[in-house]
Amino acid sequence: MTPIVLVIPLLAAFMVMMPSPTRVKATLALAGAVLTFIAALFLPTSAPVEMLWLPGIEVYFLLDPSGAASVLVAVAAFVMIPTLLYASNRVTEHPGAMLALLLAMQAGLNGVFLAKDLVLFYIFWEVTLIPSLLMLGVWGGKARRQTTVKYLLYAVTGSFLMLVAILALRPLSGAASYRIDDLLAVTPLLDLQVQLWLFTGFALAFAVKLPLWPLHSWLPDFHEQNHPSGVADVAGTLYKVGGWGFFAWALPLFPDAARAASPVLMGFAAFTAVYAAMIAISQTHLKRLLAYASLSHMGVVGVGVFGLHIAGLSGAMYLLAAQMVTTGGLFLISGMLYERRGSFELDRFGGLAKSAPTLAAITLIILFGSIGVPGLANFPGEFMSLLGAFQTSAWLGGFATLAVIAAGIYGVNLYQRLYQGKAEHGAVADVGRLELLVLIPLLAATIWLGVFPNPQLRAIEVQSEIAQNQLTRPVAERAPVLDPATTLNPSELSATVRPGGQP
Amino acid sequence: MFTFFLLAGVMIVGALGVITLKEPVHAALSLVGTLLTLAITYVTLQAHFLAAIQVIVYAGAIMVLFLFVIMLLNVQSEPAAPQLSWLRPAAYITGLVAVVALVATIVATRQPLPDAATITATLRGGGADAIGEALFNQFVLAFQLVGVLLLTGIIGAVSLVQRRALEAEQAGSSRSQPSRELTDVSS
Amino acid sequence: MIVMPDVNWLALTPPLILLVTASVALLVAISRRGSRPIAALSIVGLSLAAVFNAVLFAQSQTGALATSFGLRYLADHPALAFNFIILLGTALAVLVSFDYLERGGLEHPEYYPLMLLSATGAMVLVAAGDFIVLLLGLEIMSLAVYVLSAWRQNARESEEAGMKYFLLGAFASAFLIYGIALMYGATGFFGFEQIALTLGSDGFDQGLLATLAALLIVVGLGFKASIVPFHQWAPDAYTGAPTAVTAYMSVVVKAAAFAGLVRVFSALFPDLGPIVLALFSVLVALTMIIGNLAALLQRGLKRMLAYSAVAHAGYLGLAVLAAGDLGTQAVAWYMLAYVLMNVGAFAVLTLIADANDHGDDLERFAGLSQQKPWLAAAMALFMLSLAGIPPLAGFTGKILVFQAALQAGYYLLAVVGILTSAIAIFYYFRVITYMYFRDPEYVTPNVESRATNLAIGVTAVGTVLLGIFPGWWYGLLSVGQRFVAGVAGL
Amino acid sequence: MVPTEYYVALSAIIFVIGAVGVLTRRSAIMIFLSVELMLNAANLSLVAYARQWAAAGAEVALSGQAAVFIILAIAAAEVAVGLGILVAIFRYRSSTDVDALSQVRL
Amino acid sequence: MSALVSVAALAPFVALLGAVINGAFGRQLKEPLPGIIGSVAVGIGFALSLLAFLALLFSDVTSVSVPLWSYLEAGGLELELGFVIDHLSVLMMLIITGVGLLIHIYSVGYMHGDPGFSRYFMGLNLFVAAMLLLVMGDSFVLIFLGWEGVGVCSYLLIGFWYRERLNADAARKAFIVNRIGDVGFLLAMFLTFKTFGTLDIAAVNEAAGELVFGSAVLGVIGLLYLLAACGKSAQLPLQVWLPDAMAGPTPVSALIHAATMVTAGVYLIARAAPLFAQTPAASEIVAWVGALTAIVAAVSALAQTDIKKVLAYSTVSQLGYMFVAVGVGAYWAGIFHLFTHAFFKALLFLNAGSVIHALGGEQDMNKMGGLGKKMKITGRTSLIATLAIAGVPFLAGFFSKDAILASSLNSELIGSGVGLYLVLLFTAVLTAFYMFRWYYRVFAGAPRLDKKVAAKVHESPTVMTRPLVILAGFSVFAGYLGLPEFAFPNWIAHWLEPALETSVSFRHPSAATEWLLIFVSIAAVALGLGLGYYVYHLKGGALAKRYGSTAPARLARQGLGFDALYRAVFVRPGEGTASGLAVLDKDLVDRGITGSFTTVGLLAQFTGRLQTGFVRSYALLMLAGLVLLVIAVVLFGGLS
Repeated sequence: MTPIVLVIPLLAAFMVMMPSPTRVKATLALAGAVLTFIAALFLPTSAPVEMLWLPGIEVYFLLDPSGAASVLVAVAAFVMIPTLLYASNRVTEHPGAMLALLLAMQAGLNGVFLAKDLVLFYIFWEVTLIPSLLMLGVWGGKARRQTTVKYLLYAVTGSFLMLVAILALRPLSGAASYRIDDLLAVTPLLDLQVQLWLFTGFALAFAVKLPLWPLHSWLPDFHEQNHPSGVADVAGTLYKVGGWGFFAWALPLFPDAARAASPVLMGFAAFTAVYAAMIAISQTHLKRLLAYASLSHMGVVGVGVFGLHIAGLSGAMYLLAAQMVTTGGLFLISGMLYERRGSFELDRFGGLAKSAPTLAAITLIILFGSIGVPGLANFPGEFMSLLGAFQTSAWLGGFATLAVIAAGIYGVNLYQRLYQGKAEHGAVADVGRLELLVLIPLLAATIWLGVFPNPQLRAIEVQSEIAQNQLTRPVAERAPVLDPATTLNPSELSATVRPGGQP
Repeated sequence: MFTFFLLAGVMIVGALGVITLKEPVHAALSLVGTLLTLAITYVTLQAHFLAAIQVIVYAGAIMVLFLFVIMLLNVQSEPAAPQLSWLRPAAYITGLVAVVALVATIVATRQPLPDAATITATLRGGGADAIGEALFNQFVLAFQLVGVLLLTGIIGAVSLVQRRALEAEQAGSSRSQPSRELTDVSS
Repeated sequence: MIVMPDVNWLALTPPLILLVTASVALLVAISRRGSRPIAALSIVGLSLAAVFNAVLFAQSQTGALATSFGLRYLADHPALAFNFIILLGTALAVLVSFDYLERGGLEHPEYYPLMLLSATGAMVLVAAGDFIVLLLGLEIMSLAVYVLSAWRQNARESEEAGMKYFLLGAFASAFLIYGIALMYGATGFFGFEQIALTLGSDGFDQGLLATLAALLIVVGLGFKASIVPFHQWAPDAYTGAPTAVTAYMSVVVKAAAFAGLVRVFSALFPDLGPIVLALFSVLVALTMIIGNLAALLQRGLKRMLAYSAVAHAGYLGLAVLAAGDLGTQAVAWYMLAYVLMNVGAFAVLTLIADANDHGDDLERFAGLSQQKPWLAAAMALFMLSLAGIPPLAGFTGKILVFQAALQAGYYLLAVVGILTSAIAIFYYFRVITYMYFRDPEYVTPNVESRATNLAIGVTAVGTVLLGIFPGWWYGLLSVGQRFVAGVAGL
Repeated sequence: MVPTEYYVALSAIIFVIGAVGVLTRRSAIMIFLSVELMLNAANLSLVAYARQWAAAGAEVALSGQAAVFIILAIAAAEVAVGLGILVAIFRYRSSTDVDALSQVRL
Repeated sequence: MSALVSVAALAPFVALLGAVINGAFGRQLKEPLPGIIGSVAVGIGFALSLLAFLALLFSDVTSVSVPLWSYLEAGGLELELGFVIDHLSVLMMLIITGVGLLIHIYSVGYMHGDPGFSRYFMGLNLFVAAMLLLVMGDSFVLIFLGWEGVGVCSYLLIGFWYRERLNADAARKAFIVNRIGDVGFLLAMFLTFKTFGTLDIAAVNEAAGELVFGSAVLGVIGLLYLLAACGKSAQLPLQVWLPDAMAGPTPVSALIHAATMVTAGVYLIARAAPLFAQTPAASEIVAWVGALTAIVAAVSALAQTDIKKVLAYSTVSQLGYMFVAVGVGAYWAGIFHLFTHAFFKALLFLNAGSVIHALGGEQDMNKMGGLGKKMKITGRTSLIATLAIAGVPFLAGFFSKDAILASSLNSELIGSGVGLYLVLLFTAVLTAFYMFRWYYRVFAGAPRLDKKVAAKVHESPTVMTRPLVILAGFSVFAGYLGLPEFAFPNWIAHWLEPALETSVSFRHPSAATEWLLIFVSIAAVALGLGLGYYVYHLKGGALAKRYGSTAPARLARQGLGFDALYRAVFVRPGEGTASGLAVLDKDLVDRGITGSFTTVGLLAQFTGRLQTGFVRSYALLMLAGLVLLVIAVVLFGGLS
């Protein structure tokens, strides 16, 4: 049942690519998205699938919807529905291809979340890059090529280093396979030094994608250059899964290294959060502003994750899900504004609340959701992330909390420059029916996620506990130690148990 | 021992001649000399059949082919190289180092010779019968493959040198023009 | 006294069939004009050889080891797997040549026979059980390719390609031969099994000489495999040779060379101590670095692919280093993937460049997605696969290779490999950038070639399928009888 | 008798001279000649080692000499192809200078 | 009984429903309808609150918990949302819904004809809902939810007339300054959680009692909550936003920026009373912050010319009193003053609104005067409110202010309260003075109105004046709920006791001393009023004119220059840092990382040069490569 959330979007993507009228394509894509979302709702009750994919190096096709994955998949699938709806109406050049790429991206993303085999995870991680690159390169703005290359180099350099670490993992640890259970049983036993090396490989990949200062500079360009409709930015927002990588893989796999690196990484994340929010204040380009804002959120995600406190872990994942809705929504709104003004320069806006009150109201709610106003989507995650971080390091957690102020500043600045004051550049139309259809679900999700976070959090918490257990278990209790001589023979795994202690 | 050094001296001089003499014909003849000396060396090593083959096939057939081609193509002596002037000294230095390294290795791994009687008994003078036995027992597959190799060489050489009129026909007509600049799309 | 050799005819069928096909094709070719029937005949021969090879392959999976002429011809499991790769590569090259020859005015009758002979040599090399047979296989393969490289006469690049390749090839062969001679001096044998036994025996004191011999042999084989610093012929020869020939030699010659390297490394070198492996690992690192860096500079796609071929030699070298089962399987697996994606890329190239192979600049690819969407999509697929992006075959191959290297403890080398792969992404992706992110600058020639399209289709589908279902080919590789010198006890 | 290493050392010297010849001569045909030197050097060492291995029996010893025979054939085939290429090029170029064949670079 | 009380939990949701209806459909509705919807929603809330109050009053139940739904049951937080309705929160609910109801009704008249009529009531209803959450929340998180909620509503309503840049700026400023406070709240919660492992208020209060008296961590927590309170309640150093917040519609100022929201800080500290009672250091700082704010704001109020700004500074000043109260541990007195202040300050603002309404938007007191004759109800109720806030005996403000003064002297939580007492006493003089000035300049004396305006001056409609009268009534009588305890029954202190039970004890001086103190404060009020009478009535404002343009007066008019100071110290450098970082990010970080890629390009150039094109150089490389390999073998060994 689980792979269905991959199969539906992929199938839809293929069907959309077949020659047919745009209307039909749009319907197909939308149907695919809706079905995926419905399927995603059944994920928590779905059984995992597992089969040997690459014998010899023991890679399994293992998709497991338990834990945070089901939440992230569902939220991403939800955000995808309005995004596809908007894309099918607003992307005029090769709409079919754009829809297909969005769907393909979704499939890859779902894979990233659901994969419980490390190599499989890497595959999805990497493959999702392609649609993202194509969207940027084909539909992007003037500097799209340079931006694409930059994005590519950042992403690939990081993830390739992770690949080395992944492939070195089994030979070093003697894990029976790349399935997470097998890995978790033995990787914590690695020497700290080895763990640190491997962790660094993972961390670089995730830090680029998170992104974390100073590996973030692809992000503003990426968003600035993407298609003005903003749909590609939404996809990019969904794809900011560096935090997930840390949460689901790097931390539980290398607990000693994670603890050792925690202060440093927290420092980077806290700095990112504040730094990006500060920069967002001075941006005059709508999408760049949103990019930096989103970078700041990612800093908070990072702080939560690196704090290694269970509240932070759960909160960071929740924030990851919530920002899909809020940041995604804001990017779509930026697309709508662009459609009205033909520009992203904030100087060209102002006073729009008069002529477009509904758009203003919706923007305001989603924007407030984005800057972490309680009762709206981002707050629970942000609160728990910072709270968790604070439990670990009061100073770094406290420093990261300062981003809240800066977020307030850029948030209200943005609103003022868009909607308040006199409409010096003339009036615009208020939201049309399509836009309302696009925004209402996002609005609803913004409120739902802010008011009823608990069901989602409970699902996330299951996985946070796994990570937490790995991180706090004393060395001796972590796992039965395997005899290196027999480690590559899975059949003997259970038989050979050496009494505790590090080898 | 003296014979060896004499042969070695001639051989080395001949070899140096091959790589230094300006006139191609001289160089080729120098190689012929070297190869003949080598044939004599084979005799001293109790490889009589090989010595004969060396003279007949190598110094005879192959070298004649070479000379023939040199004459046919009227290969002139090489003018001083305008480019790559650094290459010659580099080559000499590298060569010198290579010689030292190779000889050092070879000397370091020297082994005592078996006694003369054993040698004579085993090699049987390196006669045709002895070689033939080896060729048709251990080397029977190789021997067959040599056939394939020569076939390939012949086909290849023929195909290069003996092209049909086909080419002349097609050379003029069917070379398609490079695509023209795209004006209608870019404008 | 001459003893009747033990000839296992079945084991010999694949190369024999090719040899016969080549001869028949030659006879047919001389008597009639047009190369297409000969191509068809070649395909038939290749298919037949593949069928017999499949029978042998199945046999070796159930336990039989098909040897012939003592242990001088070893059609063991990996060899048979490489046979498949060679046959596939040759068949694809034939398909690419099908219309290409006519367009370029290259329809000389000896073309397909030479290709088949070369493939025969490659198969001999793969199955060689002693150095003399290996050498002969290599020479048969090479001589034919030298000629094919210079196939387009009166074209500067092609002449240059043929001549450079030949001169350096002969030079390298001389090293190989001298190495074989020294190996004989050190051990007294040419056969792998005896050499391995001798090297591994107690009291063996010719280690230094054997190591020197091994190095010379590495030079000879490394040359064919285009390992740095013996690689420099490759870019020039690949660039100059007619594209269909480049496609052929970039895969078949390389496959055979690596099969030889794997055989030599896994059979002999373990007994030579770590120094050879250490040195080879340095060469592998240099290969990955230089291949990828130089490819970065190229504007012409053919030359870029040539350097990429060098780079991939580095990745294959990683697995060779790992030797052992994992390494051998990794090389064989990667090689199949490489055949598919590389031939595919060259096949696309034949449709973009003009009949003289000119006009393969990146600019020619600008906006290809608008003019020829399917062609562009296929090319993008090949580029992504070559770059090692999942879930395509190139990626799976890469992880197998890296896994093998890491398993063998080559951590630093793996890191070098990965970092250079990141560089590679840049130049592969640049092609995609041109195809998809730019507007057209030239009219792409409208070449109708069903055969080439078929080749592209097969390689594209293969690249995807192999990537998504890697277990199939890997499973075939991992279960079967394998000759291990010195251990087989045959 | 002259020890084997003398012969092999001589062969090494000839081999390297041949190799240096390949590097220094500019005419393709001269390079062919140098390659022939290298092959003959190999042959010399094979013959020398064949005598060395006499103690190991005829099969081992004579295989060295037989290999020379094979290598001779290889040399012949190479020469055939090499000269073929040379002649083919010469038709259009009227030069055997390999330095002129340096258009494809970088 | 508990069930009856529990029903009051519906109040915020009813208000929310009103907001949603107005937000979604308000623009389609004809004018008074949105106002009626809004008023009804708050009215229901008031009725429910009253019901709950009565239920509590006539039963032994002191506190009722109403669980809502699970909110953050993860990460060890185990947080369920729930309301606590006890003697403290029910009082706050009454103030919020009661005063809120009156202001809603008043607004129907005040906002008549405004194009954003429905938006206005949506904002107000939303505010009431959020404010109710704030006071009813049983955990710090829920309080924070309301806390930020009221901040957002405040932002929306200050910037209600967003087309004027100044209004939007003011709203932004309020939001940002509040956010600074919010960070304090967040950090306080984090530290609370770290210390106590829970964010449930009752649990925290209980656990705080078990901690060592005066422990450092409690002090830090207290100070962080104080920072939050300072933000919301406009105390030093975060007081700067409130005067600007007068940019919003006047009823908004009355409800949010006078009666309810700004008192949230006081409420917060009172809620966490057991915690603060354990940390004398933090408490003393709270008190001093309040005292300093009181006097600073009072001084600033002296020189204001805007009818609302005077009231704004006065609010800040009065909030300072409340902070002193909760600082010295007299939590009930803080709440008591909050309670009375809600009435007379709301009344003052509504009166100001009435005046502004009558003058067609004029807010400058220099263009008023003598309005009491034309606007009888407004004038009279203003007088009552002025006297009440000034602390004239027998009016509401007198009792509550006096309770604070007395507590500050008698508290045993802090050291000597004499300093605080004197500051507050002096502030009382100033208060009486500037309030007299305010009243006199607006309602008495000679009219200074523009002629056009003067002709149109009229009393406001009934819908506006009725609330004035009601509030005036409360301004008079509310104080009798908390008569001085030494001689009279003090209902409110006893009522609040169960909710504010702490370990703080007070000295009980003799009745004579108490009486003396009362007379001293009466004297202070008299002094202030007398001074005002002297300056404005007897001297006819000549003194004010002479000194009105001197440097100290200008300084006072600008709120003692805090704005300029912050602009120079925080805003400008902050903006500079922001844009500097932006440049840095683009030029340094980006190029630094991207630059490493270009070095790869240079390396590539180098490797490209190896490929010379000359076959002989290739051969040389092969030979050289081999030689190097051989040398390596010779050097590093053969067979191991």
